[in-house]
Amino acid sequence: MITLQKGPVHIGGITLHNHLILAAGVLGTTGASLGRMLRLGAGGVVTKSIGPEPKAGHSGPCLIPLNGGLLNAMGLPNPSRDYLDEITHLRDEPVIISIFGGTPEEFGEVASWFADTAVGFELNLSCPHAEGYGAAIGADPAIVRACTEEVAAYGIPTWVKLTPNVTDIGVIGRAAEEGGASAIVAVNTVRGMRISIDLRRPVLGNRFGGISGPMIFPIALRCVYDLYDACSLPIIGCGGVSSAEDVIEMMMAGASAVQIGSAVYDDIAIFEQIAASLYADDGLAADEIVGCAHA
Amino acid sequence: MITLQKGPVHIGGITLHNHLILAAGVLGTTGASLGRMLRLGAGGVVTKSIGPEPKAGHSGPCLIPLNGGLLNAMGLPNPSRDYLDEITHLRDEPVIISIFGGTPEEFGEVASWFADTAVGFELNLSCPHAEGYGAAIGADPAIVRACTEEVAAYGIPTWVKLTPNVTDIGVIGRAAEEGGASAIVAVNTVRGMRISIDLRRPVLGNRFGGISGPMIFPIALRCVYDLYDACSLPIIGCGGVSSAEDVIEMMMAGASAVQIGSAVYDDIAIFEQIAASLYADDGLAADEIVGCAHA
Amino acid sequence: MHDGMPVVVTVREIIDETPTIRTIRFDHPFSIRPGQFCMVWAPGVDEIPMGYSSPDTITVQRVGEATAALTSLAVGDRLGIRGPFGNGFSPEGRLLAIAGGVGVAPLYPLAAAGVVETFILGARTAEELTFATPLAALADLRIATDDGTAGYHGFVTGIIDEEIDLSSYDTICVCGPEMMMKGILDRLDAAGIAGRGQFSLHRYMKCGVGVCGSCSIDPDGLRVCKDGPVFTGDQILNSEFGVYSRDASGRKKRP
Amino acid sequence: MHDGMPVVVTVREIIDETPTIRTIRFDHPFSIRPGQFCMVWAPGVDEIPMGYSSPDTITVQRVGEATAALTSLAVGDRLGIRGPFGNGFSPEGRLLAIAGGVGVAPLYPLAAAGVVETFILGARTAEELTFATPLAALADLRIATDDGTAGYHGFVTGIIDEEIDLSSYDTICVCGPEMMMKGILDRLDAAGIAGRGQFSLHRYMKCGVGVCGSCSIDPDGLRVCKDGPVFTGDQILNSEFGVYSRDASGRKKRP
Ligand SMILES: Cc1cc2nc3c(=O)[nH]c(=O)nc-3n(C[C@H](O)[C@H](O)[C@H](O)COP(=O)(O)OP(=O)(O)OC[C@H]3O[C@@H](n4cnc5c(N)ncnc54)[C@H](O)[C@@H]3O)c2cc1C
Ligand SMILES: Cc1cc2nc3c(=O)[nH]c(=O)nc-3n(C[C@H](O)[C@H](O)[C@H](O)COP(=O)(O)OP(=O)(O)OC[C@H]3O[C@@H](n4cnc5c(N)ncnc54)[C@H](O)[C@@H]3O)c2cc1C
Ligand SMILES: Cc1cc2nc3c(=O)[nH]c(=O)nc-3n(C[C@H](O)[C@H](O)[C@H](O)COP(=O)(O)O)c2cc1C
Ligand SMILES: Cc1cc2nc3c(=O)[nH]c(=O)nc-3n(C[C@H](O)[C@H](O)[C@H](O)COP(=O)(O)O)c2cc1C
Ligand code: FES
Ligand code: FES
Repeated sequence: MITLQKGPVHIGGITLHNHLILAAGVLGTTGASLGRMLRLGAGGVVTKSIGPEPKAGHSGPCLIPLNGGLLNAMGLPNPSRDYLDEITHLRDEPVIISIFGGTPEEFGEVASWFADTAVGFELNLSCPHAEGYGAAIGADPAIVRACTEEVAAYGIPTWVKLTPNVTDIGVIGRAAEEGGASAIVAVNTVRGMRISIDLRRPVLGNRFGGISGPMIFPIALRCVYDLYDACSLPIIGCGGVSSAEDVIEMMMAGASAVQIGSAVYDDIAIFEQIAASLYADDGLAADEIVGCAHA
Repeated sequence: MITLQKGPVHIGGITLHNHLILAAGVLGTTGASLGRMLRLGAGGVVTKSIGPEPKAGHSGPCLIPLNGGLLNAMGLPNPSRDYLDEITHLRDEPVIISIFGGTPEEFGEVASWFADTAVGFELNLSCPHAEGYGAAIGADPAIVRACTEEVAAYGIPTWVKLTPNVTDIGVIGRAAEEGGASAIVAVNTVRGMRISIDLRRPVLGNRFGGISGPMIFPIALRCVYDLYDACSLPIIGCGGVSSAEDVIEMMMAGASAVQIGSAVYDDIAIFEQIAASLYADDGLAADEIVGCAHA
Repeated sequence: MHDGMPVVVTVREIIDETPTIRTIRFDHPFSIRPGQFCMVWAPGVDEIPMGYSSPDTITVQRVGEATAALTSLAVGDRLGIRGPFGNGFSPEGRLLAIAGGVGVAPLYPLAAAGVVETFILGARTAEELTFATPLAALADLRIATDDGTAGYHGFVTGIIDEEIDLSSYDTICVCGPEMMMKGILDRLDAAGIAGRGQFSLHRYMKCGVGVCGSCSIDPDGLRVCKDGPVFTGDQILNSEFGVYSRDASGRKKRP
Repeated sequence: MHDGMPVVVTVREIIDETPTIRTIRFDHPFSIRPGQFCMVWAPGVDEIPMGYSSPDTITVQRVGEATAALTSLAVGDRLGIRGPFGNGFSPEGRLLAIAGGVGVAPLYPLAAAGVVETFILGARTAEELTFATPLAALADLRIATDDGTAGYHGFVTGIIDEEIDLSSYDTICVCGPEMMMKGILDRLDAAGIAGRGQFSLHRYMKCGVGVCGSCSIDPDGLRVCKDGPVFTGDQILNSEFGVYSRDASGRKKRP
């Protein structure tokens, strides 16, 4: 197996402890939880997506494990501005604030609360299951560009996270690039649902949800590959990563780093697990393999 | 488990032996193969997609099994007009001719060859990996409508098969409906790829491909559910169906019948297997459950 | 990741325990360890965490919408169950169980297994006492009611202070209102035996399987659904336990 | 469906068998039954079916682009292997193996296993004979060359007619050009023992795992990759075998 050099990673304006970042919304409700994931080996962490108003989220069931993945419709629960308190003790750590909103102005408003302290923002333009939020916005290049501009104006590294549920993800990636994004995160969950045949109704409280975990890995990989051709921004691969091999494969598709979410389901120590086989003293520089499958 | 009544099924203008149809491109290269699948319990069969010119398809690898699915980029290999010979001996059977083309006229040309003998057409507007064909066409409502009109003009039942790789599948479904489709087939494969990390290159000859099998079941189910709300045509659910429970779940989402492709990988007798648990003398009429999860 | 779709069960029996608490028996037993819980899906309403009061029962107190739906179920109705989840209790040696209100539910399987020596059961008033009759046959049962309508007049902590030598027990399993549990933790801590306490915590849960983070507790980020719901006293000393918790949005609130 | 990504192997040895045939040895043995095949990925070119000539070798005749790429590999080069696939031979009793040209490849493991009594090896000319030396030590080897440069002067069917009592064998395993195999099937059929013949067929393959249908044969739709590649004579009597096959597009062509 190919291994990589250990050491701090600089990507999209943010310095991470390693290439493995905790994905937004997974164990990110509290600062303590983010701190735990950093202690457990995450190279950086993304918070739960924070919006302009507190939200309780959808009624349950909110998350159902499937064979090879998770199906969720949390409904973007978040404490809004109160979240500032969660992360004050993590000021020196690579904590990236995930933001969602219904308009560019809302994105800007949330960003303003964190502008003094955040090391970086990630724009959730992609949540596929929150009415009026998320994917509706993330599928329109003009809005993607406007939201990115609004937040990038704070002069803090701004990552834009894309939905795979669009006809052409390259177009959306280019819109983020034009809006001033410093990196692209690809991807959020894939639209899906399941029905309880015994109860004759969708199993999620919200009926629809998003699929994550290994079953979306080949979909996410393809998005990263497409974006590597379409954009010149660094890409952070996300979707189904659960092994060191997956990390290498994402990098060969074009990712400079990865995010990991659902894999904590099987093992909360997944970051250490992956790092143990990913890094070695005689490892390659990531640069040597990022995008090499395009040759 | 819910069971269904046995007996012929009428859907989208075509009479089938049961609700389980062999999906396009799977064991459909030859008439003999289609005949075998009918003998093995398929309620109807869809041919390999036939185009205006013979095509050899992409260079290999063309198909890679994954955990929970298949990744393929066959490249629409087909003998074109010569295919007529393959199916003459199946004249009295529910053999649906799958057609692809680059323009509405090409769809019409291929349809004309089969217009005297076919019980129905299925338009492959959705293949995600054939340059200039397929998804490029299937993502544009105006072209979908035009292709459908062109073929529906022959007065033979015309099913339109959609790609899940679009922002809003309902829009495409409505375009097919306006074009005169008699049923919608949802869905074709989901865009994806894998990379061989040892060889540092995409594992498919075509680099990209389409994912089928159980890993896309929740995605396909969601598309069927959306289309049931968006259109009034009967829907044939396709994507990852591999058990009687899956059939029931697809029906509850809104499918009147299903297509089965990748499940032949594990068991070529899958149609008999599913039928054995799906049908019972005291089974329900399918009508009683089709779309019931929308209540 | 493996199929974790809710198992749909049919209600086979409903037992009125108290005016606000009902036990619901399913047609399907689960393979549980005492103290484990499930996510109970009241179709069309919500999915909420519930301890197993036996392999095929939950015991529900009506407090809001979802519990109202559950306590209104009739025999033959169906609901969805995901579980069992969480660690459950780790009984060892002489065992004291302390329950407040519906907190008796997850402790009952311990008593049913015959491993509880002394069981302290508290409630607001006599008619709210749950499982008192069977518990009397399974353990040395001590009862406390806030209003003195049965047993000791006062809180369970009162019984403890007056009648119980905590340090004579190897394991002290506790479930009930958080302030009650905090009172017991303080006493164990004072006696230098916080580690013998096993507290079944309640926090807002959405996924139940350790992914979403909504049940994480400060300051270590332990997940009540996966690392718990049972924590030893020393795990939760100097934590948010007894001080605050979070609501569905993640905002802090008093316990 | 389980991970079937190509296993990437490194070429450890290259053996020139004849001017057009090379054996390629990998650093990774596969667990095969004689007669099974793999899909060999020549990176950047194509993926094509190849019989295993041993657990860690394939033996390739250069006929076109992909085989040219494979026969140009050097030690240390890498290629991808999916497999083993297909049923393989079912040897039983006295076994006669009949190979034409590179068709010897999938039969060789049978001989290596010591189960072949008589091995008839045919080739166009002496220098195209493959594995003759090791085969001579493993079985009663009979050689035929079209041009008479070695052994019997003529086709393998000539040897059979002149030297072999087919009905004295329980199993007759055959691989080679289709017209040669057809000649043998005709003889077995005439002797009323078509069922003793086991023929390893070649058809255009894309998936190798029984899904795409490109290798289906008329009239029963049997898949050479999955139901075969080895068929008994009675399975392919009255079939397209020896009459036609299909190309990559599915169009029929003469064999
Ligand atoms: C591990 C665990 C085991 C439990 N076991 C039992 C039991 O055996 N019997 C029993 O009656 N109750 C039990 N509960 C409490 C039960 O989950 C809540 O009473 C129930 O969720 C209330 O829902 P509601 O819609 O009726 O009330 P709401 O009006 O929605 O809420 C009332 C209060 O219940 C709590 N609550 C609401 N939703 C949730 C949720 N999703 N997760 C956690 N707490 C919530 C909150 O504190 C809230 O303020 C348990 C809780 C946990 C965490
Ligand atoms: C089960 C099986 C086992 C085989 N074992 C061996 C072996 O051990 N050694 C060996 O040298 N050859 C073997 N072959 C034949 C080998 O696959 C072809 O020679 C090879 O595919 C030619 O590819 P090419 O690109 O070099 O030639 P091309 O110029 O592409 O084709 C030459 C001819 O080879 C055949 N062919 C091409 N591609 C394929 C394909 N994908 N599947 C099947 N046939 C194809 C066609 O008949 C074609 O006309 C086997 C074939 C099969 C089906
Ligand atoms: C329970 C859960 C909650 C999530 N919440 C968010 C969120 O708030 N914001 C966001 O951008 N993505 C959210 N996601 C998506 C993940 O960040 C990630 O994009 C997705 O899960 C794919 O990665 P994975 O396969 O590694 O989980 C959530 C995913 C899960 C499973
Ligand atoms: C090998 C293979 C070839 C296919 N060829 C076609 C095709 O020619 N035309 C088409 O419309 N769909 C084609 N498909 C897509 C299937 O018909 C079906 O939509 C898809 O595989 C999802 O169903 P499944 O999960 O049951 O396989 C092909 C799928 C596979 C696996
Ligand atoms: S409820 Fe989701 S992590 Fe505990
Ligand atoms: S090669 Fe695909 S079915 Fe045989």
